[in-house]
Amino acid sequence: MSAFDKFVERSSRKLAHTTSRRSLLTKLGTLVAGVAAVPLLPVARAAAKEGGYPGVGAQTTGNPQDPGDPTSCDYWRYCAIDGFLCSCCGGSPNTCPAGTEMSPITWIGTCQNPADGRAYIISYNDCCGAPECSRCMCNRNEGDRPMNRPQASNDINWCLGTTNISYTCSTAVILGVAIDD
Amino acid sequence: MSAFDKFVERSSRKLAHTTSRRSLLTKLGTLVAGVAAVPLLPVARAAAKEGGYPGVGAQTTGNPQDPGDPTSCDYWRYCAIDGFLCSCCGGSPNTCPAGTEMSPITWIGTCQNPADGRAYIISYNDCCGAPECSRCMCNRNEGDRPMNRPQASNDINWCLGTTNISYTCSTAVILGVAIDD
Amino acid sequence: MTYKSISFTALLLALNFGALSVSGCSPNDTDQSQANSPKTETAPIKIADFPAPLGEEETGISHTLPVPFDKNWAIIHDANFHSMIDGRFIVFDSAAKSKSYKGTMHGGLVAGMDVSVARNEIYINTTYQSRGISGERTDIIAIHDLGNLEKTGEIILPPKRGANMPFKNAFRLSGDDSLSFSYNFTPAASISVSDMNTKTFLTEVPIPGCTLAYPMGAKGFASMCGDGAMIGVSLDSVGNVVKETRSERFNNIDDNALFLKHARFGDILYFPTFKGSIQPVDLSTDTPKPLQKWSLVSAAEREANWRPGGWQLIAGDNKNSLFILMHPDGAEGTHKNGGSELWVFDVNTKTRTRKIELKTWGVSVAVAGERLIVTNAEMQLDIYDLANGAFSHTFGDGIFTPFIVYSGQGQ
Amino acid sequence: MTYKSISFTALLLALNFGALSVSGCSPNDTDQSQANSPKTETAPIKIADFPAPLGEEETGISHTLPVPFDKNWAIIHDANFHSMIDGRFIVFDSAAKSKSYKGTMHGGLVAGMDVSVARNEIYINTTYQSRGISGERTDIIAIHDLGNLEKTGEIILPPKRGANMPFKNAFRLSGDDSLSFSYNFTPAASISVSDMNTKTFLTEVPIPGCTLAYPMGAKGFASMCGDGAMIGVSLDSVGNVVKETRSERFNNIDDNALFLKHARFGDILYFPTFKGSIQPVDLSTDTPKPLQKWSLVSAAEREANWRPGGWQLIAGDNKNSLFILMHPDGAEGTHKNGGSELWVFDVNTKTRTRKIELKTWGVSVAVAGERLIVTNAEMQLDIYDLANGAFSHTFGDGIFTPFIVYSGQGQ
Repeated sequence: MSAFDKFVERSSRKLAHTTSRRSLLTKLGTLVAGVAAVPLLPVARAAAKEGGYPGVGAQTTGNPQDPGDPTSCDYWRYCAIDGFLCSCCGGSPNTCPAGTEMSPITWIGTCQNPADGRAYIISYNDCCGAPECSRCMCNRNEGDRPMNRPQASNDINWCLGTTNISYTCSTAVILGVAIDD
Repeated sequence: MSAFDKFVERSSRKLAHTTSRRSLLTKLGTLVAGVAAVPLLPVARAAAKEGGYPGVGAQTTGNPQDPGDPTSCDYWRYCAIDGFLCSCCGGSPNTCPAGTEMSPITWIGTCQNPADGRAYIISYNDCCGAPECSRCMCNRNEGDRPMNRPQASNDINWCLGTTNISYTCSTAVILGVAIDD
Repeated sequence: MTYKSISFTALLLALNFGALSVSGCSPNDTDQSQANSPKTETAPIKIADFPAPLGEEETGISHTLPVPFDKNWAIIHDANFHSMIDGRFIVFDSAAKSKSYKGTMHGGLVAGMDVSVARNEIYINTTYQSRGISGERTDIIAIHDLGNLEKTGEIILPPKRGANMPFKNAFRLSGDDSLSFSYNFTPAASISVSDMNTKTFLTEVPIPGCTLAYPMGAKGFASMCGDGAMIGVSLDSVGNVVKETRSERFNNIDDNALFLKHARFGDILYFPTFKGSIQPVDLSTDTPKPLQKWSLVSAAEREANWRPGGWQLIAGDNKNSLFILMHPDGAEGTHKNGGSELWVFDVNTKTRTRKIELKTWGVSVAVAGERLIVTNAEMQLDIYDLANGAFSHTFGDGIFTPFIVYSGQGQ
Repeated sequence: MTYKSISFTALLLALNFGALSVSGCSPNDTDQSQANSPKTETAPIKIADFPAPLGEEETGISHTLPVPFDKNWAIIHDANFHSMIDGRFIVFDSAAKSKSYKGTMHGGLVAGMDVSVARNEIYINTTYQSRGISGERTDIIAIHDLGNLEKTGEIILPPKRGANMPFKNAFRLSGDDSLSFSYNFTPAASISVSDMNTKTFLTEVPIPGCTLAYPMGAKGFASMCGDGAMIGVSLDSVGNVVKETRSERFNNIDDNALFLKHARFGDILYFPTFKGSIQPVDLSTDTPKPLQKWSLVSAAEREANWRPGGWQLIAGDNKNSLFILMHPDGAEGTHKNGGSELWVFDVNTKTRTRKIELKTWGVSVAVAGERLIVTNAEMQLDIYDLANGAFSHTFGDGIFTPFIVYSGQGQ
């Protein structure tokens, strides 16, 4: 993986982002591009609008400041996700199912939290190593860009740097507030 | 494949069948048990009753003595088939698609031809080596028996003795008339 | 939703290309340069009810599962018949309407599966080819940890596994958990025996003319034969055959075949027949012994051709009740059709104790703890209450052909 | 249908267990013993119109395909996204309503594909793991014979293939068919170059900050970069870089990005942009040269936010017409949504010549001979007449996520 290491080294030196909470991002060490190589399609979002995926039970976070159903494609954190929702797959919005490993590199979106009105930086880390979950396919492309801007492209499977390249599902982890409040 | 060879040798010595047209069967050398390891389900037959599989064009044999649509699960030869119809997959009722090899051993059914009223011995040879065709899933179980009667069981994938064990689709080859007329 | 694109665009403007980092690879991160483009946008803060923002969240966390599994947990075998090389075993909680999906393991090509609760291990007996559908074939028993579902090793077997529809008895642990039995069909029939403590393949036991392996005693198995008998094979701890027996012929395959599926209570296996009887077989000795057959149907029901049908059409609880899918208007060839009703019998009294009208036509049935799990004709799972037969909910999405649901203990 | 079961049962009675034979393995078949049970049933002959029965049919016959493929033939890439390791390439005749499915080849994990008509070969650039979703990874170019679709060999590449949605330009043959270009992303970006005459991997060409390979000249390629430029890489016959060039920056990725998909006429590639322009790029020299951008939409259409969208959203015929999927009410994030209409432009006059209202919402489009092939939102293929845009028929069943349809020549 020497090319990978070189890339990381080079990238790290150039690391930059919009928020002044830079230490947050660099601490978590996850900047970011692309998520699961899974479909597009307006179809994929339709289910959420009809009240969730069939055969998947609704969830809540229990936190009024984190509103909505993490098994719904319309959940606020998923504004730029592309893949199977880990919340439907034995994980949660920010954790991976048993038997999978979270990708250390991935891509980010900036999503507005309807409860507190803040824009948050969301890291769409893939969970890798188990079979495709195939549940709760969700694709939203706000801010998605083609692969020549990989850090903003959800066309990429980011199970890179994991022990197993196989994609299972996608999380949506809060990295911090996008713009200082 | 010594076990296979031994089996064949033993089986050949014991070969027997109902029809007096034994030479036909032994010439073709296909007796017979089981077909593709593919689903059961009443569902699988429903499509045929509703006028064929969606997105699959109808066919005819052109022979009034061989009536019906070979892309329909209700086609007379398919009375004990279980699998994807090769007629929908680049083959025909009795030939395999390009890139596949017909299994030398398989299983048989006895189907009534509605045009001439005769009962025919049909050999459900699998075509092997290409991806699953996945079109025109058809399962009919008349005469099917559990796997302890393998030669009458369609629960078995008969891509045995082929260079590739992967199942693609199933044919329905006329071996002869079941009972002398 | 314009705000999203605005703020994201601002972010993009600020990101120079290649701005990627990796956990733990940036020891000097405090020295990194600032963004090339200064921040120019401000996100609209609409609601003041939450003075503090949500906190940053940790990455890299994966769940583990509590072992032993809860009694209501089950393991779905999605053989994925339109992509058979990509089968899956899904662990799920049949009692939960939410967060019920717990995780998954790869199934390869139409696998068998069993669980050792004592060793906290799940075994998946399957076949891979080096190029997916072609190339070198390898038959294995994959070993997975029960607590995190990760694959921890594998036993390589002779590449002879039977390629057929999924059957529970194509792969079973022995009664004492020490051996495993894997069914081969080339078309010569045999059983590959492995030592599950040392994780080594031991030997291949020929079972000419017979099929599958039904654990018998501590280390033996029975097998269902084409002549209507069952054989009994007793093994020692290294897989040597120490005794081989043969029952009388009791299975009328032509006229009223036993399904190869059964419900088991203690050492007695209850096999349904195509036309609606139950054939118990006693495996408490080293010789399979058929017991008195009894009928599932009354004279009137027989007249209406109520028959058992489906794939895994029968299941048993731990209270001597068996559950079997039944359909009316049965005939030659309907034995895999499934059923509109689930009939419940007490195997001791041989009487029907309940009929459950299914919400959706069923093709397979399983029991897990306090739940009945019915694979319906749409290939989703309907969950019923075991105690009263009431429909609870449907588990679905992301499962394709779940023909068999195992209990969390692999039964 | 009782007759079926009766005659079949008779057959079963007559078959003793193990009665199997194999072609060519029974030289002494005339000596074989008769059935154990005598035949006792007679099939009811109902109709006397056909005095002779249907003849026996030969087994063992497999089709071959006429090469070169007919102009209306196309190759579907079904990436099979719910079972990504089991992707497929399906050859089909877009002009035929019946017998249109010709055959299939395995696609592995989200493959690339190209065709050499001169060598009668199909190349599939893909990834396998030895245990399906785990184990040893091998990246290859599989070689298939055009006439029978059989795999005849493979080239093993460094295991660096980009894991991403399928892109035509992730794998391409060079202009003269002699080399192939396979896109790597680890996340370092490079192109693996192979000699397609000798079937050997040659070298890896780094393309830092760029993506995909657009064939340029006889042996070169261009690549689309993150800074808004394209690079041009010229190679010799053994894969050495003989010249590397860089265009001006013309791609405004933040505000109006070029899709990575294009229609090609001669040496000019026409890339649509998110907001509805066409950016032509001339690859006739060794330096990619952006030409004058032009708009797909009128002022009124721009007001209604008509925008291009979909996956393979653009295709070209051989008469300077490009076909592009368009949707109204476009906004940030709608660029993969597909479209309700297919707009047709003459690239020479830069004017719209036709609008085709699609029967079903489309997400990808292809041209094969005299047909337009639209992957619709239900993931089936709607076939339209290229000449007049009239809907012809739908091709479906057994295809799951056919995001890209290639021409029979791999374009």
